[in-house]
Amino acid sequence: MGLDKNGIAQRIAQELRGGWYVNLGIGIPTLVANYIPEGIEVEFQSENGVLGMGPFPFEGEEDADLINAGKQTITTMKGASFFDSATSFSMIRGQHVQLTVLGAMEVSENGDIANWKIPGKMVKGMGGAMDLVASADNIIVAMMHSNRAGVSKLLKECSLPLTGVACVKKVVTDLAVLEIKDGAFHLLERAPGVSVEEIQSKTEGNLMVSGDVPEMNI
Amino acid sequence: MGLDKNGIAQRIAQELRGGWYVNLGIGIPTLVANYIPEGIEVEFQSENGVLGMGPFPFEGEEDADLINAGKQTITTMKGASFFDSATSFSMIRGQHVQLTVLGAMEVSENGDIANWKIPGKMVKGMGGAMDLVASADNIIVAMMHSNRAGVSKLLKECSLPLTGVACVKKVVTDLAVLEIKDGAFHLLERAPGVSVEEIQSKTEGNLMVSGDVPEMNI
Amino acid sequence: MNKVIESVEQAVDGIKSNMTLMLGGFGLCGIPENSIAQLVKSGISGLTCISNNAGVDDFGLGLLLHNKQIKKMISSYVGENDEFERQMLSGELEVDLIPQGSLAERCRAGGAGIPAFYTPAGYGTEVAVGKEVREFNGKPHILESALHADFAIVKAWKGDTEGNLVYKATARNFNPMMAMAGKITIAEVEHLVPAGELDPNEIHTPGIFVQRIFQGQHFEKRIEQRTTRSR
Amino acid sequence: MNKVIESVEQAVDGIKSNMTLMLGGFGLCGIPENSIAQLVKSGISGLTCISNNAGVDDFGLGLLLHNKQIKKMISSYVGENDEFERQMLSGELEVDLIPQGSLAERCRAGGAGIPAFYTPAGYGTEVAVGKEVREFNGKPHILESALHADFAIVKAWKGDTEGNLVYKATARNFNPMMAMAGKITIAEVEHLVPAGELDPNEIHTPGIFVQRIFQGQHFEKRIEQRTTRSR
Repeated sequence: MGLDKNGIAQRIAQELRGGWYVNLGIGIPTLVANYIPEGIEVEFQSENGVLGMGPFPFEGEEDADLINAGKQTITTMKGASFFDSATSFSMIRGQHVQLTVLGAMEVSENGDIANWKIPGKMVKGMGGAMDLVASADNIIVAMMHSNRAGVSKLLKECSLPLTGVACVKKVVTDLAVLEIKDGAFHLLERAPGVSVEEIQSKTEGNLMVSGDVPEMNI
Repeated sequence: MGLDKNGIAQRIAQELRGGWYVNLGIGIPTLVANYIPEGIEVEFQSENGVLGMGPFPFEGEEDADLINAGKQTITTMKGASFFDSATSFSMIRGQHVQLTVLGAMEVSENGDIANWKIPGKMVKGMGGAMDLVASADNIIVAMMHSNRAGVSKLLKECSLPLTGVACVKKVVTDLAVLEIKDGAFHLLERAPGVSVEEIQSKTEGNLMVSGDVPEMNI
Repeated sequence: MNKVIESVEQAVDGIKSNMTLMLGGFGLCGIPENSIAQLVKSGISGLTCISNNAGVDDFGLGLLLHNKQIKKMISSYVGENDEFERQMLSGELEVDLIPQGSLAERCRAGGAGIPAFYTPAGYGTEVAVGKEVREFNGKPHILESALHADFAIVKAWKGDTEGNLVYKATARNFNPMMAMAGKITIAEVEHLVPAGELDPNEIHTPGIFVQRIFQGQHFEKRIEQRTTRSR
Repeated sequence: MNKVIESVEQAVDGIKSNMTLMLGGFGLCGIPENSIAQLVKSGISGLTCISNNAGVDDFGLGLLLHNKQIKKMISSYVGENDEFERQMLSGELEVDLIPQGSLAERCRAGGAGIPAFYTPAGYGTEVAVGKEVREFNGKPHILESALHADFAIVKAWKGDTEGNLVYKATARNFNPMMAMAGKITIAEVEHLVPAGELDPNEIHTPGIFVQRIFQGQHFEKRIEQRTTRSR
């Protein structure tokens, strides 16, 4: 069972706090914007040079000069600003962005992340991911617990080329919410109907379970 | 005899070439702007954040928000731009400014310059001078050949704390135009009515004189 | 100082085979379309291109790739281009992938006379191989060096005869830093206006960084991912 | 995100003795007059102030100096202030003089997460004492580190409720870099406007760098050197 992609995004949205500037990666992270809790005001940064991203434009109102980091046409909210790429990464590297959410192919129990390259296959490039993971204080990885072949993506050590070292603090998967600290995945919450045993069996890395693990409130 | 300050400025202005961006220091260098040769278009940069400086404003039109690096009220020319201090010194450090003219207390035969500090007396600070001299390819020093006590300011070695090392290429004084290379002052021109002997006697550093030294055309 | 040139032919004059170019843009947004088209016509080759992306198969830098005019790409993300993939996997094309923030900062550093700086990005990854590592405040950083180009080619929304530039929305991206880092910087603009028409307060790239400016023609401004919502 | 605070008292709330402050401005141009006046009233002391200049005897940071609230100044030029001279020569005031370009870049670096960079400025001078020297392209450079502040206080011409700032003319100077480098950044503005009123394309300091913004009162905007020409 477990959550679908929208469920993962919805759970991550619960982590948002009012007043935060947030950078959402491509894929599941993008969906987080659809589930901002009521009463919470956050602002979205896109590393190609915009703060205060709004929803997609109405058909016919697309502007080729206004896109997000996924190259999608977007709009802006009141109070938005545009800036160059150096300033954009000054925001990121300088820790002015309070939360970064991104996808991953693998995460290790010490917080390493691999999400940009599969040797022998196409290498698309890291884009801004290495800057984001090396800089952010608060990184949440959004991903499925296992890959399509059923192999755990929460590992003792990443097998793929790394994007960053010891940087991921939290992982939200279709099965669980996990905190990474002291070299282990600490199980914080289970997806509705998912057992600790199932999570344990699908986590290759060191999993710490203490006491009763609550279900996500979702 | 020799030139007065305006004469020095006038001679330096002959060094200007069309299309150059120029940074003028405080004192004699500022006067250079009054003698731009006809048909030559240059643009003045001030390190506090303006390109395309114009003359002083008409009385009553001063703007407290528009000053030069000497804190004087100024105006701008058509095509001017404003920018922050980091960008301003990007222009300077990145060698986008073609000519820097500044004053000095001492210059040595290898191109060292001292112009910011007299130990035991007031230290006002180097302002942008260290960035300017360390970065510019083309630095002209404008100064009197001797100080008020009659002591040469063109020395074997500077005695005052340095502003920059081996950076001055040309010096224009009340007596002469000199090029600095290969560890010596090469006499290029004499001020009208000033003899090579007088220049020699007032130059402590190594002075090279080759052939007939022409008078300045001023 | 009038920097205006009359044609795109004059704009790319002096760009020769085996030179290093910087080209502004993020995806297809804010790319110098006119100049790229002219480079394709010119037939020069062996180019090293510094650009965040490599265009798509039939637009932007993809056109130069298709023509095999590019020897090496220095980029952060090149995932939108099949021909790129083919040339890279076959070894025809050299590729240097750089974290996007480091790429932006290295261009700025090149223009700003900063030869090198430390950044945390890429520490512990293959990007750090062969680079100096140093700890600051208990956190490891790697030393990255400035990037320079023989020519930088940027695209702006408005520009004046003095080379002052104003960009529009996210079409700004890498253009301002690259404009700083070219030995010669070429700007193609949608609207070329007389000096004095742009507010000095609102200029993004001061003219000192620009050597040539021209009025671009027929900007296609292609959209890569047309995403919309219903009314 | 509304960053508006109602008073200058709230603006400087939390600034305590012995903290490090950055204060924007060049000479008396673009200085945060309201906040400085409030700091004088507050009576806190032992401040380390990072500011290009130190005001004049009876205005700007000179007021804090006069009150002996400043322990240390980090500046590039301090030549307009007699009280400064007296305190420095008597040893009451610590002074760290930094080349102006390095000061600007070190503030930017602090805000941009760049812990250190190389610059040619100051090589071979007393500024280089104790600093690493390294050659790049045959030219010696020194390593300079990032500057940070507990509070950065900047002054802008216009600002919106989200903290977006626009500066006027040369009153921009150090304000944008310092806004980036404060743990908490306070902006006082001449014109506070609703979000959406500033063109997103023309914003100099994006609101992400600003934590508090307020409408300043009674800006004196004193002119240091009133130079004019006759009609």
